[in-house]
Amino acid sequence: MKAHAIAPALLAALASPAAWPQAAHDALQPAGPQAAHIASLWWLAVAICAVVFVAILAALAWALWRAPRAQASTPPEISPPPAAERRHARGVAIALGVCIVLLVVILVGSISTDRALASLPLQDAVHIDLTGHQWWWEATYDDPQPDRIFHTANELHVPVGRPVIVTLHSDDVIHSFWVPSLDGKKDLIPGRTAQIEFRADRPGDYRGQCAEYCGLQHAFMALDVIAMPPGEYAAWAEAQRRPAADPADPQARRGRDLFLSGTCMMCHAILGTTASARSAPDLTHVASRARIAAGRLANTPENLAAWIHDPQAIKPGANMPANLLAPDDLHAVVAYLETLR
Amino acid sequence: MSSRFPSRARHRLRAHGAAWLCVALALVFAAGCERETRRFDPKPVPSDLRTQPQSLPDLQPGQPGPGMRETASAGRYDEKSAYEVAQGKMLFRWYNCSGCHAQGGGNMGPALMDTSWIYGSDPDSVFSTIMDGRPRGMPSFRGRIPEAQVWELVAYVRSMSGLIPNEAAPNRDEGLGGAPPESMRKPQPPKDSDAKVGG
Amino acid sequence: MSAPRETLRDGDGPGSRAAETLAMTWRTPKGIVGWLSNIDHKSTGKRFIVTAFAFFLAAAFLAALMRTQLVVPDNHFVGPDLYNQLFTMHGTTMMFLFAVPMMQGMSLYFVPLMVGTRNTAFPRMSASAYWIYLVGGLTLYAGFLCNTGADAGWFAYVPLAGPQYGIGKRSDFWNVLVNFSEAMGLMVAVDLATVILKMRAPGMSLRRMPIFAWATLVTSIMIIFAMPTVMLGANLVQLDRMLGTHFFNPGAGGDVILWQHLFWFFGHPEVYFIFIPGLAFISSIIPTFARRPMFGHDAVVLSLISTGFLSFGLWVHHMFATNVPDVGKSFFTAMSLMIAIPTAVQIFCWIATLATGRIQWRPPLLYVLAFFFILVLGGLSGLLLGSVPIDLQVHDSYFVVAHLHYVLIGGAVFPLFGAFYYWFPKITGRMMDERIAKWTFWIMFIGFNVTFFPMHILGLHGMPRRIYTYAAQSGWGTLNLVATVGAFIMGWSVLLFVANVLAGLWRGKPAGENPWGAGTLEWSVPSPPPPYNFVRIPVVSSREPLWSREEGAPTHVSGLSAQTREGLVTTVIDALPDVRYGYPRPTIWPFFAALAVSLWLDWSIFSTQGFVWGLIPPAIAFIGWFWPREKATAEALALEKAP
Amino acid sequence: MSRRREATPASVPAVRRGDALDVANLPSYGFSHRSLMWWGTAGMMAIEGVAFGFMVVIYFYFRALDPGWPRGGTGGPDLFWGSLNAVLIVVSAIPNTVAEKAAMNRDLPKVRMGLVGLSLVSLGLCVVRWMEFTRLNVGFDESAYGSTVWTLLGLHTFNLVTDVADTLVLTVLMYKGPLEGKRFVDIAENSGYWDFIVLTWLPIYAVIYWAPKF
Repeated sequence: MKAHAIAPALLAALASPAAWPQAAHDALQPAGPQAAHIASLWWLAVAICAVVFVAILAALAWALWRAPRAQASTPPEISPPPAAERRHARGVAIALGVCIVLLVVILVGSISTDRALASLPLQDAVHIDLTGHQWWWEATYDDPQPDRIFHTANELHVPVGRPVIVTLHSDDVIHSFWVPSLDGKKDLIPGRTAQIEFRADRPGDYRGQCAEYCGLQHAFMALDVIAMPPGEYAAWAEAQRRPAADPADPQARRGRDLFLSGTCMMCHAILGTTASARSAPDLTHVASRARIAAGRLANTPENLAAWIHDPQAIKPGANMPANLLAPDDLHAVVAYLETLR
Repeated sequence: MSSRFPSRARHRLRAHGAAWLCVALALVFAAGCERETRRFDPKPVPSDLRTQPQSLPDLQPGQPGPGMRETASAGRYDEKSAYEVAQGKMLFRWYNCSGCHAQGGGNMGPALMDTSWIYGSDPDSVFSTIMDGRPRGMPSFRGRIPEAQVWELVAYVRSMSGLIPNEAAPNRDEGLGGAPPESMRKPQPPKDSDAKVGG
Repeated sequence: MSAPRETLRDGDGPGSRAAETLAMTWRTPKGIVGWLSNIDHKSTGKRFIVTAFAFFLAAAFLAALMRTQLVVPDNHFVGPDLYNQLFTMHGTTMMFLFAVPMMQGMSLYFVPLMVGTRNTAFPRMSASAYWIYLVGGLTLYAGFLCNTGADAGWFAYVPLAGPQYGIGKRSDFWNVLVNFSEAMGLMVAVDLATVILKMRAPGMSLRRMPIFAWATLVTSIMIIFAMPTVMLGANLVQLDRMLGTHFFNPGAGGDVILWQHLFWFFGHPEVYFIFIPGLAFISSIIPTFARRPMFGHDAVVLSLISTGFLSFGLWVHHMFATNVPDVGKSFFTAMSLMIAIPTAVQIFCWIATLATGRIQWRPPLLYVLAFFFILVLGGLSGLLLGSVPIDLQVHDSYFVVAHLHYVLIGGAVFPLFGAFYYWFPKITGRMMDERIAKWTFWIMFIGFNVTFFPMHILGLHGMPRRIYTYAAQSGWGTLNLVATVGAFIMGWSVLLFVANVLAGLWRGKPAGENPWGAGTLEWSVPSPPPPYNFVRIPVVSSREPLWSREEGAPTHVSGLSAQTREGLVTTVIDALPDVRYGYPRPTIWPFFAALAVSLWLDWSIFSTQGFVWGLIPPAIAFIGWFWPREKATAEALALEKAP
Repeated sequence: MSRRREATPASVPAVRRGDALDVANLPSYGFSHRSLMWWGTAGMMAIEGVAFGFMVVIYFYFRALDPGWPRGGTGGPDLFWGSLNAVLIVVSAIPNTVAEKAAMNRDLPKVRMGLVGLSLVSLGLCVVRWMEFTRLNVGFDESAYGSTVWTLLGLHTFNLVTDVADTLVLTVLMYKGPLEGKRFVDIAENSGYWDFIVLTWLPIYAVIYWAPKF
């Protein structure tokens, strides 16, 4: 593909819905116990609020309907009849009492939901270390055996039915971890460590996005949580632990050499090669991910090429520089990256 | 605003006010825009340098390499832009420049926050130092770092000894304190000695 | 006469010699210097109102640009860099340059008229505050026009606004704006609190004080306790940026969450500085248009006071997603729910007032009725946000954008527009067109709901705030399109309002003193009020002095000098006459002082030297301001009487 | 309005004349809370008190948060200059009270005496304050601890210097004129503000100088 042909291709890729398979991100369609607790509290509180809203508007309509009309010249009623005033005062007091009772209901519901959220069983949990960067997510899957630890970026795979404990750090500014279908938010705060626990009960692709304003590309700091059956998860994790294989295809080999002798390896790491920088996402298994550029683009060869060629056209302000590679060099690099499954 | 205010005076006031406001705005504008530009798309200038590795042995330290046409004045370099300098500072960390130069105080490599510049303090010289390397350990980053980023590094390196406008230089960074922030450094007048070494 | 010297005393009605002399004594100084020296609270108030409205229009324009950017997915109308400046400028302008100054401007104009005095306690300070505010706002916008618009959000969280990630001078402009606007807010608050406590007309005991004055008192005191924290915080950030201190540097013992505490300790009460005056507009308008005194007056006043107190106990509910201990979270949830109670009391009292009154269907009332729909919805979504688990889902999503606009527009802007229609005749002496007013209202009401209601749903569907665009596949496109359409409908209504104001100024029907038949003192003076406000200071014997008074009680005060600007200080609780007070005369020094302070603040953006040396001009200006003048001293000596 | 309510607390009450309440014989100024300036000053003190309070809170917030506290500060500042300041500032209350009492009695010579005394002591305080900054034993850019003590001391210094300037201006005014009764109120208010500076120094002194020892 010629360099100048990339831009239209990129636009076409962005426009096609297939580029971004529908990922769930709906707080009211929970896929796990945490989001489900919150959703049921939500419906309780919304029901109460709806009743109150309708009642207040009905009272207002009643008041406006019953009061006679007047002009500016109508003499004001200085001392309304005390009996009527008392009656209305009673009405106000009763309405207030009802409001207080309803507030207490919401409070109790809120506190008990909080309890429920805190009591997610955590046996046999998957431990993930998640670090926020401007503007991508670095994930480290912890393991008691150091050689079984592995890194990935912008995509968490979790086993269905097993709790996940995510430890949150930030490398620069404050970010916030938010996957609406699974749980509420937790901030990633520089200098502090936080933790969030959740469980996915249904397999699926749940989209998350940074929820704390973090600078230029806050809009595209997305993250996918892919819940898979335990067997598939184990296979995935095993694959992620393996270093990158040497490519067999000559074009991909050339791509690898370009990667390692050019600018790419200044920031990216590929396990099994000399590239070991950690300033940018780990690319050891980049081809296995559904999306690139922190959820911005579907992971297709065309998009990958467009991204490498001119990331600033896709995510202005992102920290990846434009790379002026000759078209066949670009293809070679893409071919190499496509082998990193 | 006030109906009691005589209308002629009000007009005069408005005219004067507007004129002064324009002057003031123009002044601030001139100073502000330069500092605050964020150029996200420094499109690489077509160049065949990247794909054709240079034969480094031909290079003399301090001499421009063959085919090297990049100069600060060509418009790719902007040390008045706070954003470019800040990017330079980030890249200084990312590319592990501090591995040799520490935070500018020098370690294996020379200090960068003092007055002595072995190979010249002007942007073009610093650029070629980074691009082509220098004897005794400074590697060449040609082909490793895109030119636009090298210019950002140049601006940052110069800010370390206060050679760029303070308004554009970085403030203190998050993390353990060390040297005073670049924006507070007094200019260290360069005592260039590149003529001696290069000649 | 017991007057010791030949002094012309007031006490005679309009047309008398005393009245003519008062007009001479209080006349507005002429020329440009006179215009800059004017310290009449009504002029200062009008300046605040007009300037704040101009900033409102500017911020609304920025909002229109943002909505245009978000109208379709993957839009390239503005890039992220400009978009970030747009929403930061929008929020900052609305909160710091529109809402607070607007409410304070309304109070500056009306409180002295409502409590029956001739000027505020420290009119020079308020005049100076206006100039500080104006220069501060222009500084922020000059920065914006020079691509130096603040871009870290109106909440300016560190480290994004800190020394390393807040690149360039953008955040410095923001920090300095905080100094400008909070200095303004504090100066006006001290002035207003003093007027309300010490300068009420004789007989206007606290129990007879209008609810609007109560609300102003409550907000002024809240401002005095809340604004210093954000000012302190912004200056600590500025020290971090300028001098390399480590307040917000976790690497050196600092903490980034500290800023959030400092900011929200101010930021939550800030919402109530805006909202409480909104409530007070409603409490002023409803009795007039229901033709009866406020039902449950005391309960409403107590509600305002308790809202003020409770609002200081809510700040952490903006920070539930940080690591807040669980006990703390429950406490702040309880507080967040509790603050609904005083508002509920007021809502029920208003409904009772309407139900037992006789209703004048005029435009101000229409805006108040919109409040019931919009604010109640916003308040209820606020309850949802107060609950920790729900907040963790919807926090920082478009749900919050919807909520805060329902609260602030429903709770403050709609009542404010009602207040504009209500008091426009008083300020200008002319009526606005009621038919256009009703059109404006319906367009605004529909536009508002079309804009902001869909945002609730967007938030639940996972759309975070402050994103400059979104991918088509997110499924957020349709509702964003609807919201943008609504925003433009709303924009038209604001333009229609401006047209109505201009038309009213140009050829509105003359209003007369009291076009709505209202009961508070501001309606007892001509429209627009003369510079001295009252030809005779009234003596008050009821809550609605124009509706009723006690048989046989005195009606007015006499014996104040008509030749100098003299007024009356009364006691705090019962408003018994206590001391005569010589009001400050007009002078240009407050203007100079404001310029000097502005110079210092603006200089400090660019230079640490400026931060130190820049203090000298203000010091000189303040000495010039306070140094007594021979002529004024001689006049005061002529009237002097030792305690 | 009832008869009882017409009585005023002033020595000469407002009198009823027909429909009017005549106030011509009310005093033209008053001290303490009868003066508007007192309320304005109280507002300023509240504002600054909040700032001081929060700065102290920040100090302990950092202390609670950081196990390495106080970073860069070894054992806290030297006690000498701070304690000298504390002693001097308490001493300054004497001329200040003299000035205040004299102002309330409109006793110009005594007011002058008190103000001159206060000016001298307060200028001395400024010198001592300068020395304090040199003996904090930590740089403002060394750690959050250093930044906090410098800022806390700086805030108080800002208020101190403002009121010293105010006192000097009033002293000159008392000699140069023009004078009227209200100027004595200004003296009393200035004294009140000085008391505020004295009273805030004591807790701030304790925090800056003694908190690191515990």
